[in-house]
Amino acid sequence: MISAVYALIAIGFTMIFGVGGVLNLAHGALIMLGAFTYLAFTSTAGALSLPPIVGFLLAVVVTAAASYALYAGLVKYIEDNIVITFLATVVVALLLTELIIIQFGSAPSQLIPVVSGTIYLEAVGTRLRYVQLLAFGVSWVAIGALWYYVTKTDEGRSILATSMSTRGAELTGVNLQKVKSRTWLIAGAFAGIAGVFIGTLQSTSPEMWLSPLALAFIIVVIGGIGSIKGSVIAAYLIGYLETASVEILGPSFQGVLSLVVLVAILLMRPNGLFGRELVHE
Amino acid sequence: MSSATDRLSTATGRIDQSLQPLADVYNRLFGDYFGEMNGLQFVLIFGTAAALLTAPFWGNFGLVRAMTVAAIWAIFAMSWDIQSGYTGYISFGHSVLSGAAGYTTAMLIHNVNPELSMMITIPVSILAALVVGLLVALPSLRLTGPYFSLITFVSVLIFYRLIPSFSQYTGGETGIQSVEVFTYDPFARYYYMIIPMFLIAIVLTLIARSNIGLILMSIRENEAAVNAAGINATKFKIFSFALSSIPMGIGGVLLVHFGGGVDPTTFIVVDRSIEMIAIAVLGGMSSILGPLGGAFFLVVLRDYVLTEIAGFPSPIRWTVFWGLVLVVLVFVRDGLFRKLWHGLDRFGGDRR
Amino acid sequence: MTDPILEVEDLNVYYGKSHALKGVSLSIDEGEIYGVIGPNGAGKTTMLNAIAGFVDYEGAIRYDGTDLATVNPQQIVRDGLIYCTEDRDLFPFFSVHENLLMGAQFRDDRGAVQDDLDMVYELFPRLDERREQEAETMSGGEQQMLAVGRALMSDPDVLMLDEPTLGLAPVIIQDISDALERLSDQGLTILLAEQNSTFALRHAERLSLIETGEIELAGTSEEFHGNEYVREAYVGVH
Amino acid sequence: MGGVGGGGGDGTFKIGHLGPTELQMGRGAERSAELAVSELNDNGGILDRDVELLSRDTGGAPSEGERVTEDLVQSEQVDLLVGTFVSEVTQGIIDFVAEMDVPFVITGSADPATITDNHGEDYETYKNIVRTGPINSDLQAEGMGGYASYLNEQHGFENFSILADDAAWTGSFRDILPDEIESNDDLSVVHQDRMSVETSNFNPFLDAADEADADVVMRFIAHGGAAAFTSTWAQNEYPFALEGISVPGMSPEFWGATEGACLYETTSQSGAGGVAELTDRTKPFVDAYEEEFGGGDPPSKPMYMGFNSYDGILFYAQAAEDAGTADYESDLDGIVESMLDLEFTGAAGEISLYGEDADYPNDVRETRNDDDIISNFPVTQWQEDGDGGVVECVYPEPDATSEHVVPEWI
Amino acid sequence: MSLLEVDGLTKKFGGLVAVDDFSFEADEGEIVGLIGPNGSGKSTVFNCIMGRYDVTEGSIRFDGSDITDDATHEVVNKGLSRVSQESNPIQEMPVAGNIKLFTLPNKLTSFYGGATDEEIYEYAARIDIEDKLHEMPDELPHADVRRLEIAKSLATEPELMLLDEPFAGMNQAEITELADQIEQFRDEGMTMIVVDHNMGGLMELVDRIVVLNNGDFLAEGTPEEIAENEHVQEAYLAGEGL
Ligand SMILES: Nc1ncnc2c1ncn2[C@@H]1O[C@H](COP(=O)(O)OP(=O)(O)OP(=O)(O)O)[C@@H](O)[C@H]1O
Ligand SMILES: Nc1ncnc2c1ncn2[C@@H]1O[C@H](COP(=O)(O)OP(=O)(O)OP(=O)(O)O)[C@@H](O)[C@H]1O
Ligand SMILES: [Mg+2]
Ligand SMILES: [Mg+2]
Repeated sequence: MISAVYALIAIGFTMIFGVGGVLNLAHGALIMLGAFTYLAFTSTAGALSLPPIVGFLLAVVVTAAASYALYAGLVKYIEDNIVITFLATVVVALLLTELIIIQFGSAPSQLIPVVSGTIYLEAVGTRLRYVQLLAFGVSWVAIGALWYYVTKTDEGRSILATSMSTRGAELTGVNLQKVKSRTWLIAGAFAGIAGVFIGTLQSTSPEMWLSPLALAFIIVVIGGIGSIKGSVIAAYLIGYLETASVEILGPSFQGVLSLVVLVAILLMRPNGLFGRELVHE
Repeated sequence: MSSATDRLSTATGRIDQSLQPLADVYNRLFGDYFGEMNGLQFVLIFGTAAALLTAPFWGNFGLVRAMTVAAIWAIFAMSWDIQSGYTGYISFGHSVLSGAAGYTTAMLIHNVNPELSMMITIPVSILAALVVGLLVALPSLRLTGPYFSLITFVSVLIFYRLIPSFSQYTGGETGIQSVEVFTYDPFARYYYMIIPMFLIAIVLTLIARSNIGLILMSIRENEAAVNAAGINATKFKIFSFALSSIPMGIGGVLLVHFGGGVDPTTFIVVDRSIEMIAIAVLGGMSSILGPLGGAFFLVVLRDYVLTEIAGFPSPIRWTVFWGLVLVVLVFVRDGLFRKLWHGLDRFGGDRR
Repeated sequence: MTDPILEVEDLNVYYGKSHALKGVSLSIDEGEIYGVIGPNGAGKTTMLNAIAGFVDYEGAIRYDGTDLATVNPQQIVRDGLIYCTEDRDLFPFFSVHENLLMGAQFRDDRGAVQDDLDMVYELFPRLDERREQEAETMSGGEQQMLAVGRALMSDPDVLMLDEPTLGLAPVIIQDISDALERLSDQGLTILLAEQNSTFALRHAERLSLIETGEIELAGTSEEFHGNEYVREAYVGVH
Repeated sequence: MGGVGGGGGDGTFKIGHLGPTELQMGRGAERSAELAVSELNDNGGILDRDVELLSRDTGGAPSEGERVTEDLVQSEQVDLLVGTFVSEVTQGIIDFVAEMDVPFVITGSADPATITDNHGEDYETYKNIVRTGPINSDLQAEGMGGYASYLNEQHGFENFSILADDAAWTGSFRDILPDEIESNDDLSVVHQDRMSVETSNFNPFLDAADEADADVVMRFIAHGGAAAFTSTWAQNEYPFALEGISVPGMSPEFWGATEGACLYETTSQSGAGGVAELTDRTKPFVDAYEEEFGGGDPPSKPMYMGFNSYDGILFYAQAAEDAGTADYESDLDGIVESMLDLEFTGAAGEISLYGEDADYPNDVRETRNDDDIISNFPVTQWQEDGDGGVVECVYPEPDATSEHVVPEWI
Repeated sequence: MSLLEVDGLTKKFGGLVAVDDFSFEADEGEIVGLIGPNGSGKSTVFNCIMGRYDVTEGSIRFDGSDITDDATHEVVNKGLSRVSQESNPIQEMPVAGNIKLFTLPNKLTSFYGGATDEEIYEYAARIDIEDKLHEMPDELPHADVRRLEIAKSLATEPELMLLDEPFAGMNQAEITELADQIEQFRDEGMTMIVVDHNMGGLMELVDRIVVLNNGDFLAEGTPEEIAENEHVQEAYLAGEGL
């Protein structure tokens, strides 16, 4: 279920990497920003206490805007140097963490679910909150829409094209600035959606950016950089492996098995499951 | 503007001229191995070295402690640099190497024999770093670009997650704290760290300036060309990782005897790897001495200037710290110390 | 004669200290094939790059009456000035077909796009055979065909070709020759930069010879054919 | 460098306080230490010396903890160290502190190994280090066993599940608690599991407990996931009570942070969240805290480490007065002896230390009621209060401010 | 025994057969031309020889030893080198550094080996770029970048050099000059295989031409024979050539 949200995160991350060659390590921070924006707008203790659905939309908008601002205000000037960009975005994430601590304190919070309620699934013996279903649904709709956009429309195809050759894109009349801005906006919106759901289903704290980011990184590389299909499949694969390793090896090995499997996959397919072959054999 | 710099450089040029004879002596003796320098650069290098070697005689406790820590981080950053900075295969996993050394020392003492002498634990630990380095390098180096970075990153996660799984040997997240420190005397301790650092700096600079350095850099720029030159790029990539593992191991050993123990947050977590990268990049990647300078700059800033001098409370301190780092990254992208070096080159007079 | 469709006036380009183009001027009329020849490093590519807005320059470049200095590159493309570069600049991981579609990505006339697609596939049957192959894996010559094909997909009014024959087999050069003549007859203006002087002289009505950033000679193709120096240095005596 | 250590008869008496002051727990402790110091100064200081508090943030990280500790000892030459919440930090500095002989009163971490591995092995070296609270987690586990019997008496709960962080501090609860619970024949532990500290999805664990028919889940959790744990439980209305220890759940602001999902959950915490009058000192202390800090940044109550830091400082002050010296360099034995002899009433309860030959030398003693059940281990519960929630002390009975309530959905 | 023997070479990319059971050899001291339409597999053959691609089937022998499965650097160290279709100098190093790299030994311990400045000058002089030793590659005109590629290749002291489209992007005068230099290499004892589409330049240079079409052997002979070969005319030359 939550794998869909992970896929959403990974896709946002991979799009930015694909198009600009930017390893945006602030992606996790944007997710955190989404969660905290939602918290600020909806928290019953806060000044606004807006209805959740409004808070959700606002959080998505704010995160998308922040993502754009990050691009236009910083990344644009340094994106030609991949190591600098990578470090600068980590630093942005760390800065944001401190600012959030200053503003909200470091204790974790729990978000009001966008929808409340729960059902009991007799067959599988588990309980499911409506918000989990919603997260699943919204993520899939967003992924589907994006997939259609980039593969079936010229405008969307330009995004992929730009990722392969900037000069080529210019030669075919693509407005680079617009494509990049749009990519960052989309990635930001995805991070906003993911932030609200991660914040609801897990918790909202100034440390919440790291693990989704690490996960996105892993998913993207396993799936193959730049591949939407790869990200989705890898997200589910990881989700499955995490659960399986708990069952097979016990909780203290959680995550280790999946990592080992992932390493094995990478060694067999050095460009991820659906990555572009960069070296031909 | 330009006339102002002109005037400045006439002045500095004159100073430079007067120092040139000294620098020339050096250039004649060692220039072939370490590269030549002008008078101002000579002063920078040897002045700094002298300042570092005498720090306990002019620094206070907080500063000297910060510099002690910086010396260890300088070793890490330089080691990272000879591998990642030179070959362009950016490793996110170097904390595993120092961690391997630190953990080996601690686990030998904790699980094997608490009385084990350092004569045994130290070489074994460095060897362990080398072995782990090869273990990581052999499979990872089949991958390129971000795929390589990721797999090294994953190696950190694997080690990190295995530690609690074997907590009876590793001490879990509290680690093992029963390691003997070299000394608690803050001054003597400084020399335990700074002397190995200097030796490593010299050796790595020598290597970086030799053909080996040229080949590693060529791998970064164009690996296919290296193969086409009849040079086995893979062999050299693995070699650079091994070359990096050994000083990482030394640094790890120093760190474990500095704090008197190991634990995952001090040694393994990926933040440590990222710090190494930040230090190296800030100082100036692929220059060995740049990362060294970067370590002193960042660690002293973090552990001394922002805390003891400025006295900021912690969130403010980190905000200022990261803010400064960001500014340096964006505006001095080639690294602070490379900038300084080239600046001195410009302001120095004409050579010869 | 109408007004020139593309005018270059006193164009200067600097790469750092080196002065790559030194006051080049030329004007191209609608519907003609204009050739630019010259040795390596003369500045042909630099000139085309300047027109396409890829390098900074001094001087004026006017396309269809408007000064291009104020127009951004993608608008230049939309206005019908299409550039097929020496480096090809394909989308390496797109298939042949997707590359061609990208050439037409800003066009709204779906029907005409389809016609152009058919035209390109007919011109280069090899591309037709390899519709789904990724551009990056094509051979050097195949990529060159694809680059020319993609440029044609943009429905150009003016087509700038930088060394279109580079790496192509004589048979294919023959095909391209025919195609250029045909398109030119249909009213397309072509600016052709070539090392292959034989090819340029065969097609261009007027030419300029650039050497070390300066126009050494300009004239009709007859004048060029008659010129001793050109014959010796560029056509070769066979 | 040399001449380390204050402890001379003159100058101010410096106390170094260590804690993760970014966290509510650490901030509460820091503030409580301030209160203790001003109380001391109001009453003439320690041995007639003015008292000064130097508080340092450990960031919860051993390396940072070591740095600030060295600074406090070597550079500031403090006369006393108090604090440390995270066990890693405590262990990271303990050898250094032992070497330097400066008295160190642990007030946060409850790991028994801190005592057994050090004092237990080499008392002489570590004798300058004591813990005045909380009781170590071996004893806490025993206390939890008593609480389980209490729940059985009250509500007839029989089946227990134990879910613990996969971390060192929960060791006692994993190893000792099951036997403690099952030592009552009516009770059984039907499910037990460890949760990696990176766990963020708790459904599988709760499902398993549910499947095992647990009436009570005792969870031992210290990281940020606690909020998620709580809301997963509450929103899905899992049919069992939520007990045990939740460190984030001790925050007086937890109700807001979980949007009320913490209703009915309990946690054990020394000081009982400041809601019960454990001793005569409790109320004045909590009032003073609230007056000084209640309106500002959270926490609005001292939290457990606050109680312990406050008590720890006053405890040491009393011991120094008794010994007539705070000069640890020349008379450490005297100071230690007087600490071991001291019977002290703190805000969190009665404090006295185990002696050298005990299982836990220098560690705080548990207090027991007439049935030999550990009683200085209060449990608090979030209960309804109009629209909001309120912390009530529900156990042990003599201190309770309210009855233990079962979730209404059970 | 020929210096290079390619026997039954087949290379498939997925379903696509790029080279199909192709055999040819080059004798010591020869200059062989390899021509064929675009996409006929010429570069692929070179890539197989150089160990850049794994060979699907067939064998490649050089100087008597089997190099079919050798890695690129091993092939180079046996005395083969290639000037590839695309230039890829290291942009961060000047011309001299680029050449020097190609003289370094493949040893981890050779800290200070490699060519001296004089030797580097010699390599550059053989192809006339000795005045450009201190320039950076991106400051060079195209033809000089191509020359640098050749200089690098020379610096490995090959016995056999593969040249992929050396004349591309050069004008007539430059082609003539380069052809002369290549002749010179042969006089110094080097064997060469040249791929190019510029028939003018190629025909004069080579002793023998092998023609590939769709990965298959099509014809072989002296330049004159090839120019007159009907099949070659139809598939490739289209009236060009002599
Ligand atoms: N990016 C650059 N930086 C510095 N110099 C450059 C750059 N690009 C081109 N030059 C120089 O400018 C001059 C003109 O180059 P240009 O590529 O325009 O020549 P050309 O006539 O197209 O040659 P060719 O036939 O080889 O393509 C050459 O001397 C070249 O070295
Ligand atoms: N990696 C690859 N994957 C799939 N097909 C490939 C790959 N590399 C080459 N090909 C195909 O194999 C065929 C032979 O390519 P090759 O590059 O050898 O041709 P060539 O003879 O050198 O042509 P040119 O003269 O145009 O350079 C071409 O049709 C090409 O599209
Ligand atoms: Mg050109
Ligand atoms: Mg080819």
